[in-house]
Amino acid sequence: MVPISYYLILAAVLFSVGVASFLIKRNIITIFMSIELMLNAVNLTFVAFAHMWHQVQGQIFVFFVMVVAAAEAAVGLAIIIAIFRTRQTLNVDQINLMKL
Amino acid sequence: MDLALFLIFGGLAVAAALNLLLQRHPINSALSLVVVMMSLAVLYWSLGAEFLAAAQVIVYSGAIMVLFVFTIMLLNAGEEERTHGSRAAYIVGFPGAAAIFCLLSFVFLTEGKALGTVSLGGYLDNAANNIAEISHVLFTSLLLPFEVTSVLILVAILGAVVLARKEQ
Amino acid sequence: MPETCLWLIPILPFTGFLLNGTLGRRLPRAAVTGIAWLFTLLPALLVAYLWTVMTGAGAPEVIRAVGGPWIAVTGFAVNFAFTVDHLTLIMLSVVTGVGFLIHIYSAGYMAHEEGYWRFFAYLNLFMFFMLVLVLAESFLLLFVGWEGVGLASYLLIGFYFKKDSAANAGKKAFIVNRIGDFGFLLAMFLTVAHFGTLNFTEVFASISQHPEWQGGFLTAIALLLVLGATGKSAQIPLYVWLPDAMEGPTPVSALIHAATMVTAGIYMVARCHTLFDRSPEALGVVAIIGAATAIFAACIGMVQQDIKRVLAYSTVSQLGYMFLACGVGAYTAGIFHLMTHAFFKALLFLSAGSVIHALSGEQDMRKMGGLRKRIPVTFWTMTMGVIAIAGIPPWAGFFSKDEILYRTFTSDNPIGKLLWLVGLVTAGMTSFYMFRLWFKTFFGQERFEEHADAHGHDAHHDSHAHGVHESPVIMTLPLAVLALLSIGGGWLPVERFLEPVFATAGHAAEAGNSGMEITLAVVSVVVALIGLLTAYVLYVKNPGSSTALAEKFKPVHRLLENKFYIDELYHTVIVLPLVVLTRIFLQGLVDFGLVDGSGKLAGATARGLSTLTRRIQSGNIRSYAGWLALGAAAVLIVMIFGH
Amino acid sequence: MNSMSPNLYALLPEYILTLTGVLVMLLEPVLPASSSRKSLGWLAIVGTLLSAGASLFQLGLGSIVAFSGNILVDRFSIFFHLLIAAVVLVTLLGSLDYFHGHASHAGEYFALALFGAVGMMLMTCSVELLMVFVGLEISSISTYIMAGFRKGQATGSEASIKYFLLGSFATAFFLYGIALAFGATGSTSIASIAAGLATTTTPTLAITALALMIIGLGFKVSAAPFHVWTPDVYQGAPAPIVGLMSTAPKAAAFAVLLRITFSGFPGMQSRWNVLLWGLAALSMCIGNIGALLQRDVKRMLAYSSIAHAGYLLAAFTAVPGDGIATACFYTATYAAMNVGAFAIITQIAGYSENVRTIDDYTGLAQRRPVLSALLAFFLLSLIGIPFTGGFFGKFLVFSAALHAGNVWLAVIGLLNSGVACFYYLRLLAALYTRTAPDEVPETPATVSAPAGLGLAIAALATLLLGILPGPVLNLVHGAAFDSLVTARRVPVAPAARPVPLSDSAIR
Amino acid sequence: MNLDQSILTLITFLPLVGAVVLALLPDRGRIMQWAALAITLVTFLLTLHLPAHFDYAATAGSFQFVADHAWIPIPPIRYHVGIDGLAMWLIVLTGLLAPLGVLMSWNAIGERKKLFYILLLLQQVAMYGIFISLDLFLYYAFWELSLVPMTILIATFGRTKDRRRAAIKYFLYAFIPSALLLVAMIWVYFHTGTFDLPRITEIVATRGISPNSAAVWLASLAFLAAFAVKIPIFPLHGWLSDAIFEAPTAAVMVLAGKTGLYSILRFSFSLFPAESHRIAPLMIALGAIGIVYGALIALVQNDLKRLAAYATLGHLGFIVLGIFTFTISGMDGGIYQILNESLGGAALFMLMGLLYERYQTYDMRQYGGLAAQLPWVVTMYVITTLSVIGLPMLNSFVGEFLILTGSMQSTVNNHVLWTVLATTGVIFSAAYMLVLIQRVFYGELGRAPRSVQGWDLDLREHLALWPMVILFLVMGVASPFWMRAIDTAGPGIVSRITQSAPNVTQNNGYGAGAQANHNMQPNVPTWLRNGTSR
Repeated sequence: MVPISYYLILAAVLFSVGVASFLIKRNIITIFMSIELMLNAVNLTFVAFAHMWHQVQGQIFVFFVMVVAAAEAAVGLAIIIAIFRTRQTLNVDQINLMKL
Repeated sequence: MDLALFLIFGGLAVAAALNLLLQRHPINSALSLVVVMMSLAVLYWSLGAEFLAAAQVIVYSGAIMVLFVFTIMLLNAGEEERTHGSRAAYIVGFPGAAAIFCLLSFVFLTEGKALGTVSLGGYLDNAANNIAEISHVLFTSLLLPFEVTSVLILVAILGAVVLARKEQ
Repeated sequence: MPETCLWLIPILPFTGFLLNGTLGRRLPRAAVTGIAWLFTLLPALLVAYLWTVMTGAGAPEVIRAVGGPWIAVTGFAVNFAFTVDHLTLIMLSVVTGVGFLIHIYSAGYMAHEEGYWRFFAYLNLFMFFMLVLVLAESFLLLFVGWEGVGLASYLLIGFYFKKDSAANAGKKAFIVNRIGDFGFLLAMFLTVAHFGTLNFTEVFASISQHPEWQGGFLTAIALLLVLGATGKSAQIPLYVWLPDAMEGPTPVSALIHAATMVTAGIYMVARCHTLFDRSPEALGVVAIIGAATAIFAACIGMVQQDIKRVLAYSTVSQLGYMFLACGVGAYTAGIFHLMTHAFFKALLFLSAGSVIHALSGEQDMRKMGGLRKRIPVTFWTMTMGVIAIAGIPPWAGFFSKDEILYRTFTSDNPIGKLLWLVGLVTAGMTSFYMFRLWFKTFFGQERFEEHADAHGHDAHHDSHAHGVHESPVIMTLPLAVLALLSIGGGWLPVERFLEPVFATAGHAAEAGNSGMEITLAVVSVVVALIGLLTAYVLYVKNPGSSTALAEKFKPVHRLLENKFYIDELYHTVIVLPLVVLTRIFLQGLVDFGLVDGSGKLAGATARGLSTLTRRIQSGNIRSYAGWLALGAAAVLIVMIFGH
Repeated sequence: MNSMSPNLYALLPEYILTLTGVLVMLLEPVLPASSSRKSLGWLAIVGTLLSAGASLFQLGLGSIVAFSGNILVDRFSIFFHLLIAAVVLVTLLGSLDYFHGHASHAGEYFALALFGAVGMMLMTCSVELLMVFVGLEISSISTYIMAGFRKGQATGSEASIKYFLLGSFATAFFLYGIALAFGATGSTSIASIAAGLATTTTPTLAITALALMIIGLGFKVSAAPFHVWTPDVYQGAPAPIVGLMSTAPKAAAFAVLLRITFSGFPGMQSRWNVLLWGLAALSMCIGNIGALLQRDVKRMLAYSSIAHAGYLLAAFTAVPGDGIATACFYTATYAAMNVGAFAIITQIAGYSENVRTIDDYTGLAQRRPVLSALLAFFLLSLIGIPFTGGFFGKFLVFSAALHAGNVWLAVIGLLNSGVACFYYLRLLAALYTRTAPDEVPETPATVSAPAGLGLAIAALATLLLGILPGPVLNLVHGAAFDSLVTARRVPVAPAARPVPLSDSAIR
Repeated sequence: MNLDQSILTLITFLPLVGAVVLALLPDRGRIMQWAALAITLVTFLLTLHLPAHFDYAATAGSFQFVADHAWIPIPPIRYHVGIDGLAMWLIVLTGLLAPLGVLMSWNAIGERKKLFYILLLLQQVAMYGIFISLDLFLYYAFWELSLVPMTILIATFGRTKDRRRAAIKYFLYAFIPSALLLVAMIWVYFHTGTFDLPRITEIVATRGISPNSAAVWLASLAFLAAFAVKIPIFPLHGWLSDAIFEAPTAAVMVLAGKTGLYSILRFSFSLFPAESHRIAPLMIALGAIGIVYGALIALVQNDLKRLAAYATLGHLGFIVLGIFTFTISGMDGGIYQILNESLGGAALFMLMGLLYERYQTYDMRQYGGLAAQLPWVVTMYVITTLSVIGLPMLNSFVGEFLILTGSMQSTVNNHVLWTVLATTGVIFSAAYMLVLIQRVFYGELGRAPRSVQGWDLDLREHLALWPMVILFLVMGVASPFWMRAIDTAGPGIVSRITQSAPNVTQNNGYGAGAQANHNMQPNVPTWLRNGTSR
């Protein structure tokens, strides 16, 4: 007998923690992980609504999000490797050549 | 029962998420993220998405997170230094994040009544298989996205190759 | 045929101007002279022809020639139109007659100047505009001439443009005249606003039809016209340009700044007598200005040492008489004096020119003296002029001046008697300074240097600076003619001749109190003789006494010598504040501060905002995410709560 | 036509591009490592041309609904297909010689451009948010990769990582929006959402959903305050790719935004109008003011693109028909002039981009009169000088805004275009300044024929959109009509909300 | 096709074709100069077709040489061109100034000639376009376009280092108010459904643009502001002095004045008659102040071009004053004065350019005593000066006289004060121009002529200047030749505006006849009225 809104709020909490984590973390990889966390929060929302609407479409959406996340991870981590090669650091605070 | 389940695994997810945030070493953060995903898998299951629960464990915490850990290892990323590159992140970012949370929660709570509640287990009254249902929709009405995903993956592979390969 | 004459009279000198102006540089001097003479002589002959047409029984009082439109918009038009009546005829005669004589004289005087062709081109141009001025049938066309003579005057004063003083004088003349023109223009605008036309005939007819119009806007128009006249006729407060105008060649001073142009103001007032008669206030102003100028200029004239400047102040003073005459409604007397003045003042200037010529450019009377033997013709002609201006009968000046004083005395102006007294005193002073000039120049010791170097502004005679000599015939002949006119001019029946023009004006004094007239005449002659005697005592009998007197009344003398410091006053009170205020307030504060500054301020604001915007762009991903989060929150707030 | 034909015809351009892309990928390893990859570029160009041809062919077919209602090919989507194809074409033409002497995966570059185009095209013709999402990801990921193509340069990979991280961050918001929309209406099909909104019991949720989607798309179109990534990424990424990614993905994102707002949430226009009004005004102001002091040309144009996004967003506040048509038109003009401007920068700056700041451009007109004249022309169009597409686009957009009564937005917008003159003119004036400094960075000597062709296309398009906009106007009005009217022909899945499960569920 | 229908199009776009031709020709020798001269001359000859075939009997408000074609379907924008008496002479004038500008640039522009002449020709296109357009959109297009060549001309061919700044300043000043103009135009379109000027005028006369009078008022202000800056009217002249200071002679000749003034006459007065009437007191005041202000500041300048810039400001003030009096004299005189000002200003700038070509400076302090060396130059200067300061029998006098006459007749509050103030302009203008003449030509030989040997006018310069001088004289003496066309337009504008103004007794200036009309009295302040007492 859990209200749907509980799930949604849980998702919101996770999403916000993801956002906060993006803001706090200095390591690019961890920042990327925060994005994954946000995506997971969204997934939870999808699943909750799928349950509410008795629609399988929501679950399929989550499935696609996973695929996309995988693809993004591949590309993202490749970019991270590339940047590590040129800058020898993973600290975002030091990746600010371009500003103003 | 379902409330307990929600509270335990919801709590675990939040705690793990916070841990991700607080840990300094990327490996620890990665492992925390795995915990979050696992907990969510349980919640998926409780919402009647058995297939997703499995996929979450296999694909997400299995494949994707392994990729992360692999990269961390590859780049030999150590503990992050607490550099102070950004004041805006704290001054505007946190209020922003907090506001997002408050606003979303506000919306969910005001709409809470209309949203109804969750019953444990599958919602499909006709007892049809979750996986069967998904695959039916996936290969009929959502066939195109499924097919197009191949292009997406192709691009991702291409990108990974281009970016990660060393210049001659 | 007479109508054609009207067109031809101004156009001929203009043709001369065009010919000399465009081709003159390449023509030999003789040709230039020929052209200039021809195109001045022909109008004079045409004027003579007009005399034959307009006098005699049954002759037309007015001849009109109306040409095509000059300015024409819906509801308002000004045509090219000339008209000749008796007033115009007199003016035409003076202008063309004196003008022609001066042209002849100039050929001798300017014979060795650079820019000979230029001089005659300008002179012809002047003739053109002056003739347009007197022939004009409308205010606007009169204004054409009015401005045109100013232009010619400007060009001729600045003829020796290499000298700063000459260039300055020309500029000053033009600008001061422009102040007068400002009044003239406003008068015209008001005229158009009230009458819808600028045609003399129509304007005056409409005034005549409305006897109820008195003062009011007519006063406004009249006073503005007076402002114009004070500029052109060198009256207070705008007389300052005329003395400086003596920087021009002497024939120019004679023609433009004595005989013709400067009388344009008087002519204009006389021409508009219908208007002025309706505005006693304006007439009063005219009279007061006239009297004040007369005595004021005479005062200054008494102590000047430059021969031409004495004559210049004398001109201002005499013009004051004419103004006074107009101001008391004695237009006829004014015009009469205008005419006689043209004769004797032209004579005086030309004679002075001859003196200067003889002395190779020397103008300072302190360096003259005893010249009567050396240049006898000039001496005798000049003597005629001096007697004429001093007002000793039966020379011309006596009649006209006496007429003015008499009319002033008998006028119904409340301060008429006072004005008369002023005029009388001025007459005495006139006599004094003219004889002073006469004595200092022709009598006493020879104070000049025989081989004077070329200096002073008429100073381009160096090629023939071979001692003091009489001028050639070409110069003395005009002098002789003018001397005759100065002697006999007073006997001309001008008053009767002008009667048709001023029929409405000359009303009161007709009854003729001949006894009083004779008394007043005797008084004025006595005063003139006193002036003569004083001059004799001071400059011939006791040559040193004048200096002693000057020493005794040093402050007064210095004040007079410095022309009451009027130029300085104008400079400090008007010119300097204007320039300083313009620089500081208009250019500095308004233009640079407000106009430019507002743009700069906007630029600085934009720049400041830009810097602010750029500070968001710190280059740090986390900051960017922070901004994104904040933006997202803002969007959510707007959407959720923004109704 | 048999039953398969809609599915065949509907995605013909995408098929062609995908096949060409795959072909390029297959041929790449076959070619010797040292040889030029120009032939692959030509192949890609041919593919793009074919796909544009296919789109034109579709124009004659009327509206097609295909793939169970996931795809709607109408004039709206065809317009954007053509636009994207054109942009890709110009970009490919301009970058054929770009990699000359720099062996940097030219083959992959062409393939990625094509795949990216496929993603963008799918975005514009999808009426199912899942499909949109996948398309968006395809286009995003390919642009992330292309942004980092000059790996050797630190700025290149930095641009890439910034774009990637922030892009994924924004995608999460977009996704969240879709989730909430699904929650509010029980469907992720735009048509069904529109239908579901009429009966929804949770309007606030729907509004929130829209807000989140606008945030996500706002990032993609670099509307303020989601613009922060733009200057850095444009500065760091290779010029031809900036030309591409500042136009084509933006156009696609705008297409999606148009679909979602006007077709998906038409009933709530009064609500999102306010938001987009604000975003438009803010984007214009921040974009223009931010650009004022920029010295790096690409960075300046990045700010300019933010401002242009603002102008475009102004169209959203108009009445629907006007709004869509003018937004489409503006997208086209913006694409033409911006891609042209960046194509010229590509030519001037070359691969190494030594010519970067305004000072570097000083006196360029003396050395490169034609290129300078073209750049001046594009700049003038960006300013909005008449007889250029930029002017007419702006004119239409602000007409539309005024028509809807948004006088102040129009005033803000046009005043902004006044402010914008300053920085465009600074570049323009620098180009035409008489004397150049002594040390001038070397620029490539000649413009290759294909690049010249690409430039000519962009310039001609900019000009024609300005002086003879008639045909395009007809097309965009048709597009607006289609997207508003025929979109209703898409089957609406009944999103029947089950009986509340509160009691009966536990048994 | 009938030439009358295509002549305007031909005139407008011939320079464009010319620009393309120039772009294709090689920039060698004097090819550019000759080609540009040929093109501008041919265009000028074409413009002469207009006065030759103009129908002087046409009713007010009708247009001639009209061409009207559909252009853009939605919104309905037409290629609608045509002229009336107002525009005709402006076009001819523009045509005349172009070849003269080319002649003046013959040697002055030594490098990048191709660019220069192309821009000059494009500027021509824009100006013709402004004068012929009867469709608001088309007009606006040309209006904005006119900024571009000028800006580049200043930026490229400016004299000093500050040229870029001056160019940008010019552009921004003109562009930003034009943005508001565009808003107002679109607003008008949505309330009338058309961009077509004659139709809008009709609508204005019948039902008004919109019942919302405040909005109409704002729209009218937007129109006026854009035009006022372009003219410029005091105090919006911030760009003028810098732009003139920097710009090359040929560009300065067409920089200020006529397009803005024409636009006020054509658009502000047609679209917003009542509002124009309402703002007239302010504009008259600004015009009058501008006259004195410009003249005074000109008086204290040391730089020839800055002097001319402020002089221009003053002279433009006259025109503004004239057209806003809404009297026939003021209107006709104002329109006529646009021609005079353009000619006089152009001549002045040409003459200054001549000096610059010889001595490479515009600083008056460097000059002096040139009169003896350069007799023709000084003659031209003096004649131009006389024209500029409004000597009768020269062109400007006619215009200024009519303007001030109209101003004295107008019904605006304090019109007498403003007339008086404006009339003082004749004093100051004489002052600064004569000072100029004196400082440059009279007195001792200055520093510049001592170091550089000048030369008197050559044939080319004679060719460029004599048309001007002759026009000064002819336009001063035979003004009806020009006024005939202008007078077909001016009274129409006046009556439209005076009729639209609600609470004002109508006064078109003059009564039925030229005879004194005592009914004029209400226009005159009480203190000037016919006094009854003595």
